[in-house]
Amino acid sequence: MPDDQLQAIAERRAAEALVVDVAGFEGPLDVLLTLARTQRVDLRQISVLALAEQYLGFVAAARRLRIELAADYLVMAAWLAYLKSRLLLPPDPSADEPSGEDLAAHLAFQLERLEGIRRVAAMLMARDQLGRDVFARGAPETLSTRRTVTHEATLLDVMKAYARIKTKEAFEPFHLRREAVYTMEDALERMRSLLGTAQHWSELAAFLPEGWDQSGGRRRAAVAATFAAALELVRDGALELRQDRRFGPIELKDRST
Amino acid sequence: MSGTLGSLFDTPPLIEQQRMVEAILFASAAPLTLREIAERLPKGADPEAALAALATHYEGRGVHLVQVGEGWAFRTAADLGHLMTREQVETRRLSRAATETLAIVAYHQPVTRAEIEEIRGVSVSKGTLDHLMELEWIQLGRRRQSPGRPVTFVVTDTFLDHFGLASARDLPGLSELRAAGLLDSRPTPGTADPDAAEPDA
Amino acid sequence: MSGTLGSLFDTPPLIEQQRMVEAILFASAAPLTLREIAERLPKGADPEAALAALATHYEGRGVHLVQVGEGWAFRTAADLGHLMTREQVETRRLSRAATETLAIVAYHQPVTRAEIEEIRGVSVSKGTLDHLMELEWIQLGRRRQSPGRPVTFVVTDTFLDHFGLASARDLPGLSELRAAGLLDSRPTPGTADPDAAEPDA
Repeated sequence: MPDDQLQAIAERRAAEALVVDVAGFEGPLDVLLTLARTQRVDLRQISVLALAEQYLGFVAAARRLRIELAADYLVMAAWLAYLKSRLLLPPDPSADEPSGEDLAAHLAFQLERLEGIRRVAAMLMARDQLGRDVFARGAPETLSTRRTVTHEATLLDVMKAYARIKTKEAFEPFHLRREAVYTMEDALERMRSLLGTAQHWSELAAFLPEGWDQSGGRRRAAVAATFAAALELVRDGALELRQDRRFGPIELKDRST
Repeated sequence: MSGTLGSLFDTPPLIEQQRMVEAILFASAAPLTLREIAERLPKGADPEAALAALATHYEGRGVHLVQVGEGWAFRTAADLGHLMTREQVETRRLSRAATETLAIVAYHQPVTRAEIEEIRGVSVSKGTLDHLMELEWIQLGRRRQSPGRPVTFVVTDTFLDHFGLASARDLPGLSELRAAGLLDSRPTPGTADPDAAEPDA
Repeated sequence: MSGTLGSLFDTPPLIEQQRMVEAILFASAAPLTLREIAERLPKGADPEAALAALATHYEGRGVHLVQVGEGWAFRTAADLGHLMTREQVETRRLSRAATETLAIVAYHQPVTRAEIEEIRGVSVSKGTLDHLMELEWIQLGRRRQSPGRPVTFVVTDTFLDHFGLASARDLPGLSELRAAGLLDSRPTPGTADPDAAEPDA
């Protein structure tokens, strides 16, 4: 086969490969760079017009093959179509826009820059690498650290500590001293359980809990709570209360009997 | 005995300092900075002179004294790598995206993510940057003093160590890239690039 | 690249074999026997001669080639072992429990452990007392002539010396503490944490 025919076949195959391999590309710039290489010229001398046409052809072919193209491929296609029109139409001097040549030059710069990075990336990867070509000491001797800890305290620390202990009570959080309080809830519970025993009139004082029936604050608290509980039970209809005279003993009786 | 004890005596002669630096560096797998070396030498020692003498002594040997960023380390000679098949660490080949991203960070540093994307023409997946950070080849640099104060990425001393580079200035092909103007930041015509900044700092 | 490639060529000269053994032993994580070294060298190499030459080369250096059991390895010179140790002195604040215990001993000495606990309102661990004894700030005093004959604690001369006191009686009294504003102050936040330690002072 003649050379030109062979080349035509090769080019067609390359174009097909481009479309089929679309997923293998790292974005539209990568496709453009690959296409630009087929022009076999310095990237600075590249025909951006021809490149734009090739890319638009690539996108059209990909869509014909129903290959899902990412949006950025289509954005690039739209931009290149615009660039193509700017390059073909005479510049509009009134428009405050970059010229088609400026845009084309920038695209060429981007392609050249990407190719440059790829070239140096390959050079970098070809270097002797640690752990592959070059090796560090296999048996490093660990640097041992001998740590001496000294403790420090000042006289002020000691004095403050002592002051702290001696004044601890003053700073204790305020607690209600609950031990001298007999609550109505406690009394109510106690009275309910004792209701059955009050078949006859009995003195309220007899129902005070053990340990609360002596004199003083504890007794006062217990009497108040028990009386309040008794009133509660009267309201419920469970109990009757009576007091013969002012300050006389309060008596109670189970109402169910 | 301690390192500080040495200060009670005269500073040892250079040949002795050389022995000390040799032992200190031999014992460590990771590079040690001049400062780290100096801290362990007796007072008055001249680690720089000792390092220079040591580097000469190891020239042409099976083990070399190499500079890695701020640090110094002994490394086997590259031409003998084939003998160390048993020590070779199996490393997963870096993906194309990761290789290019690494190169962009190395040659354009400090560089923002937006700039990496602009150069590659494709968005950078977070996984790629994470992977390079896990390898400790790149790290966060200073924030760019531009709107949004984007973070920048720079290469690390571990990167230099891995690729046998004394400094980022020794990157292969760096001068060619610079001469071709490919490290310049050129905003797209008609746009004001907010991240445009000095390509090299 | 592979080790077998070497066998295709002539056996390298002894100086090259020496380089190879140097690199192999440097990179190896464990000492290598003569046989293991030979396996990695090109065919026809003389590892024994290379080892001997290498041992001579490293004589008097900061690193020596030594025989470890059946194997060979590089080791830093024994006389430089002190360079491999880093001395670090850390000063930490005395814990709150220890400071309070020390204060009680100072103000109430001789004092038993039970008395310390009663004054502090919390139990005193043996560790705290041991620690203060290690610091040589407190020591055992006479046994108390009471049931069980409990030991007492007193402060030491080291304590007085350290705190610049002529005697424990020189410690300011409660009224003086109050005058100094110490009794009015709540515990400062910094001292509230019993184990609060300043890493470096």
